[in-house]
Amino acid sequence: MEASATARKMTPQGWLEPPPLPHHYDTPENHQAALRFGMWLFLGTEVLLFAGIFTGYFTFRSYFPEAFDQASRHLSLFLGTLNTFLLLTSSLTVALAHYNAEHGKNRNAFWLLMASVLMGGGFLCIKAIEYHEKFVEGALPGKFFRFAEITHPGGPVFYVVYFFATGLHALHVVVGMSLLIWVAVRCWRKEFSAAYYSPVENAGLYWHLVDLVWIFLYPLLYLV
Amino acid sequence: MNELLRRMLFLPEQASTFAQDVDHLHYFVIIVTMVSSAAVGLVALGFFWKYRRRSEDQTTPFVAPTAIFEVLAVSVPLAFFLAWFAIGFRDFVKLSSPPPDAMDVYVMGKQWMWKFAYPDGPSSVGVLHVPANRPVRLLITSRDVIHSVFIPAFRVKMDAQPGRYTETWFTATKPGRYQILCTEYCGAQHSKMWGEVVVMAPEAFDEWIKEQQRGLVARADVLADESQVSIQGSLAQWGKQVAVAQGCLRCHNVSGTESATGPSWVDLYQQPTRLADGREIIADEAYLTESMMEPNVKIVAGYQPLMPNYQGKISGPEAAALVEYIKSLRSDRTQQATGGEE
Amino acid sequence: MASTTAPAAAHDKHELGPGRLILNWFALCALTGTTFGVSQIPMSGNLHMAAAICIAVVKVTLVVLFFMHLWHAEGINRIVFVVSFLFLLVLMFFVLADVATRFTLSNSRIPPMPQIDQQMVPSGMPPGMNPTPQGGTAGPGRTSGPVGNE
Amino acid sequence: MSASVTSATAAGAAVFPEKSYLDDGTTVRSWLLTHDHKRIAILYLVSVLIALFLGGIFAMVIRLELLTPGPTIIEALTYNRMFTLHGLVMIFMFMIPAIPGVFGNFFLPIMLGAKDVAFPKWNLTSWYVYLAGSSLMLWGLITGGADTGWTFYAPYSTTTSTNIAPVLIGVFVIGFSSILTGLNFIVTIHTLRAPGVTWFKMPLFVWAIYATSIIQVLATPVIGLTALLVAAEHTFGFGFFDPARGGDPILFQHLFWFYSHPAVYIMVLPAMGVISEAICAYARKNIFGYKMIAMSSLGIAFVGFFAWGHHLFTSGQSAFDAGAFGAISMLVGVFTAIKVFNWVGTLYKGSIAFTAPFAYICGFLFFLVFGGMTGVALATVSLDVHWQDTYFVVAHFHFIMVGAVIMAFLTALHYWFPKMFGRKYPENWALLAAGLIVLGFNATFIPQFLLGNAGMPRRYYEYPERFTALNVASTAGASLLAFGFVIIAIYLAIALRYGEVAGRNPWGSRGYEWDVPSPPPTENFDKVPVFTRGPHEYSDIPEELAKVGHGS
Repeated sequence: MEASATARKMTPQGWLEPPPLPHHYDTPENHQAALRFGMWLFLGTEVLLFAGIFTGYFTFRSYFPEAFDQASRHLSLFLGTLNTFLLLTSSLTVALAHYNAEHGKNRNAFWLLMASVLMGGGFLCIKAIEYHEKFVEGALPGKFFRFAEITHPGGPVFYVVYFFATGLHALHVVVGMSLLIWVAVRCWRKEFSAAYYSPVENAGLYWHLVDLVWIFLYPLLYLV
Repeated sequence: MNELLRRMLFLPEQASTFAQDVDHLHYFVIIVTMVSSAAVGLVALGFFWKYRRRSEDQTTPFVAPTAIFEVLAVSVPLAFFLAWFAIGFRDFVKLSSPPPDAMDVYVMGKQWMWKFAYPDGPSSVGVLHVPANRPVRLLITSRDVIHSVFIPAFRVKMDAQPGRYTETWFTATKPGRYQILCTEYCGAQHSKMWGEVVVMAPEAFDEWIKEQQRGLVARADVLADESQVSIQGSLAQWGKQVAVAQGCLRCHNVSGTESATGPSWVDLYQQPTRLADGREIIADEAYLTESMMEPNVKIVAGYQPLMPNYQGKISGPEAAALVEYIKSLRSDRTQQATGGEE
Repeated sequence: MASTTAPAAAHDKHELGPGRLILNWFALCALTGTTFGVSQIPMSGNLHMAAAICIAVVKVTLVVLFFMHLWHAEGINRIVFVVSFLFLLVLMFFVLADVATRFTLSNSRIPPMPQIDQQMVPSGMPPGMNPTPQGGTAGPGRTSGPVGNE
Repeated sequence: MSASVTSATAAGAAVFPEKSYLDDGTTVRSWLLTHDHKRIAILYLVSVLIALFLGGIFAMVIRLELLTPGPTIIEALTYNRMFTLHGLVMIFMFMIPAIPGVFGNFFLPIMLGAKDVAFPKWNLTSWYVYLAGSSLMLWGLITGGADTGWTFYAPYSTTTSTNIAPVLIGVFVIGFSSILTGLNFIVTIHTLRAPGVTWFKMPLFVWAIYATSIIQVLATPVIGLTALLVAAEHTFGFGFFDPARGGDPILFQHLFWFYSHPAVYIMVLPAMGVISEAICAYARKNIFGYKMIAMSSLGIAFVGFFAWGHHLFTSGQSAFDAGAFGAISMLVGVFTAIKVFNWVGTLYKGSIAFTAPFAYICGFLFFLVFGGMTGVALATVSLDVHWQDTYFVVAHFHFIMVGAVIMAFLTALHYWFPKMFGRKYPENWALLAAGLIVLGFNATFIPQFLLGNAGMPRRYYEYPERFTALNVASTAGASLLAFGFVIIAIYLAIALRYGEVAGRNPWGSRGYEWDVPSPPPTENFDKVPVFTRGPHEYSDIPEELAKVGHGS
């Protein structure tokens, strides 16, 4: 994001020098703190982005408890749980990548990040299988709803919430994966060290947020 | 005093019990508002005159607020605001809790007209007749988008939400004619969606509604006869038209799925049906007819007692036609029978 | 704002080694198993909801504190996160309080009662007050009932 | 003009700085790819002025249409599109970015003693995102002809035959820009304060922007999501808000106002910050109750989040919610009252120079008190039943948004014009325009309060005959208002090129931003500045006056 890596020298310890400090910061710590704080603020906005969906979920659940119950039983508990484990594990590898990058072990960090990206991809594949099932069954939102097994009123609304929540979440998974790939490439170039690891940290924070959202979505959609 | 202020503020006349209360609070609030904004303006101007810059190197002392000033700056406005809120909220709670003996009128907004209906009597477009000095509760809904019933002279307003009912009430005090406006933007003719409340003396109203009921019955008979003559094709086809016209298909579907508010009509005829109280009956003509006239006596298990009573709203021949239509709905024939339906 | 410690000293305070992170992961997996298990126990819907939310909150706390290093982060970051959750709760609280306490016919469960929809007979309409339905009974492209009959 | 004497004594010594941010590259490219917060501010200034111009044209069309009870110059559908255009352009393209985007960007770093905002690239990105969102929105409004009003109430918005999806996506995109700006400012304030600028030595404008940014960051995502939901529902027939498919239209109103009520404070808090700065400079007086003003900004930002339901009193919302929201709304009034008392207190024992910005400040005080108190009146639940969705509400929020925010915008434009461009505007013309605007504003909107009382609903294309006189008065006032704006546009354009050279500090202000040359150099400061005095301290003015105007 800052100066290109080619202009920077390799230190004896085996990682690149940190990019030059932007002119308006006095110390690198101040810069890092600013980047981290900015990321946390952004995560705050993400929490509120999902707030509307969750509010809608609880509102409609209170209107149509039977339909939500029925529809929730039609989701694949196995795939949902599997996806939960995938995301939790990818969160672990991202956290470990952060640790390794901070200690200058760029190669380890690279492989850990790639593992996370793979798990993210796995998550999306499983999601795609679930979506496919819904499309075949006609368990679709709004006017496309033609799923006969939901006998109580409110079925179409459940699927609006379901598709919007998981769709928005999947979009975040895609963005998160792109961020992870981007920092993984920079790990491959050995850019990170104790003096400079903000990109890994911030991409990791974003990925953890994706995990957080799923931690709530999983029980609300699949279990309750 | 009341009259003077009302005219100064361009308020419409006060034609409900609620209007007086609202206007008195209104005067209180608006007078304080005008006085305080004038005071702030005048003090600022006064300071401007008194402390205008007299020389270019004039100095100013450091002035900071005292604790008393700070406390007053917070507490005085707060006291006023909370007092207004308390009075206003009391009135609002009154407005949102209709008295139990209030007469109900159903109001429906649709683009771009108002319809009014009395539970056991006539209905009308655009004009709402109400008795003076009796509480009237409006049960308001909309057929398409959000509208809002606004009767300025009563100081009453409530949105008409599609798919649900809202309520408000009033007791009109003066016989007369008052305008109804739509205040929730609803499309091209929003500004022409007007109606009228006609407040009548109580006796006159009783007389009116009796007359209307007589007229309604007569008219219904005429309509039924006419439709019987003009109907082309089978009784079942007529029944389908009645079902559409009466809005039956809002809740009962004819596509064979079970997602509706009421039981599906497909394959219903002669079907063994379990009721909410555990009995099992056969859905024959008698049951179907009874369900139209007294729908909440025998509720099918798994459904809410939501269906309104059609006693007096559909004629005998119409009910028979409906039954014929339901009979015709068999799953092997659903496609032809429901034709244009979803 | 800026700390005066050197970079090397700065990262010493992150004592979250791989061991702890993996431990945290085990805890999260165990909690996922728990919430799954609890959901299979037959009990009332509300209890299920309460249990699921409690476990989810614990899991989120673990992720935030350890994976996201909030345990060691600057205080302001904690405030940001807590405040954003607080506002989420504010939104939910007022909306759900409204749903729970509003006039019962104002909720989605209630279908439109059809009887006032039809047989509207104009009566006693004064001249000039007739709001003729211009442009038909329904708006463009609109269906009005759950099954779209009109 | 007493103030011009100040500058006259100084003018002899004032020289235009040889090197400033304006000369640091003159190509289009150097402007469009700049990371300098001051240049980004100018980019914002140009774009919001275009938005103000467009919004003003739409407003005039609306007022002309309402000159007679029946159809006057346009058709009903065109009229409905006009007020939608007016609302969306004014709110999302002008009001929300106006003061933070222009004056926040320009002065916030200087006021903190910083060389730039925390993330300069994101700052530029936010302008491009704003541009993209605005273009999408305008394109959608003009080609798709959205006719829903800026509130997008479902199910009208989800079923309208006009093409509304690009407009909603435009709103979503502009929201991103707003979030980026807010986020940038918060981080800047936390991490880039120069030595000596402690929290309670920050200029009050910075406090106001800080409070604004918090709202931007926390509320904007909700409208983004809501806009997407409505767009999806309109396009694909989902049923989140449309009751015909089981949705809840009141839920839409909750989600919409969860953003759009605090959004009012996104617009008005920076305006209050501007007034806090300028009133000290023109009264040459320390601010009365610094902490009260600073804290009440945060108070408004916080409490503003708990008040959205007062837009739903007649929607079928429960009485419980109505009570809670009504009571909390009163607190906003209290915080505003605190500010007003402190501003008036600032004038006490001051040395007041009557300049055009000061005329705007007087207008601002009156409009804010009247607009604010009518806001309190509207939050008084039972009164709102009569006023909801009538012209009373229209007049109320125009008192706040035009009365307060545009007065503050004009105050800021005139107060900081010498600093931003190094030249002075013609004071006499400015006073004439200020007089016209304040007068025209009153003539436009006071009749609208009365119209609301009389029961005229908003968004009316035609109206009953009895409302004619007041509507004519309102339209007449609007023309006066428009005329005032034309005068300002002309003299500021001329002053940009031919105005008298201003010098470092033509007003004798003690704000930190006046310590740098006018216009400031690219880096703002040669070395990290150290501030020893507060930004609103005036008691030692005579010595300072010696320095006034002595250019770079």
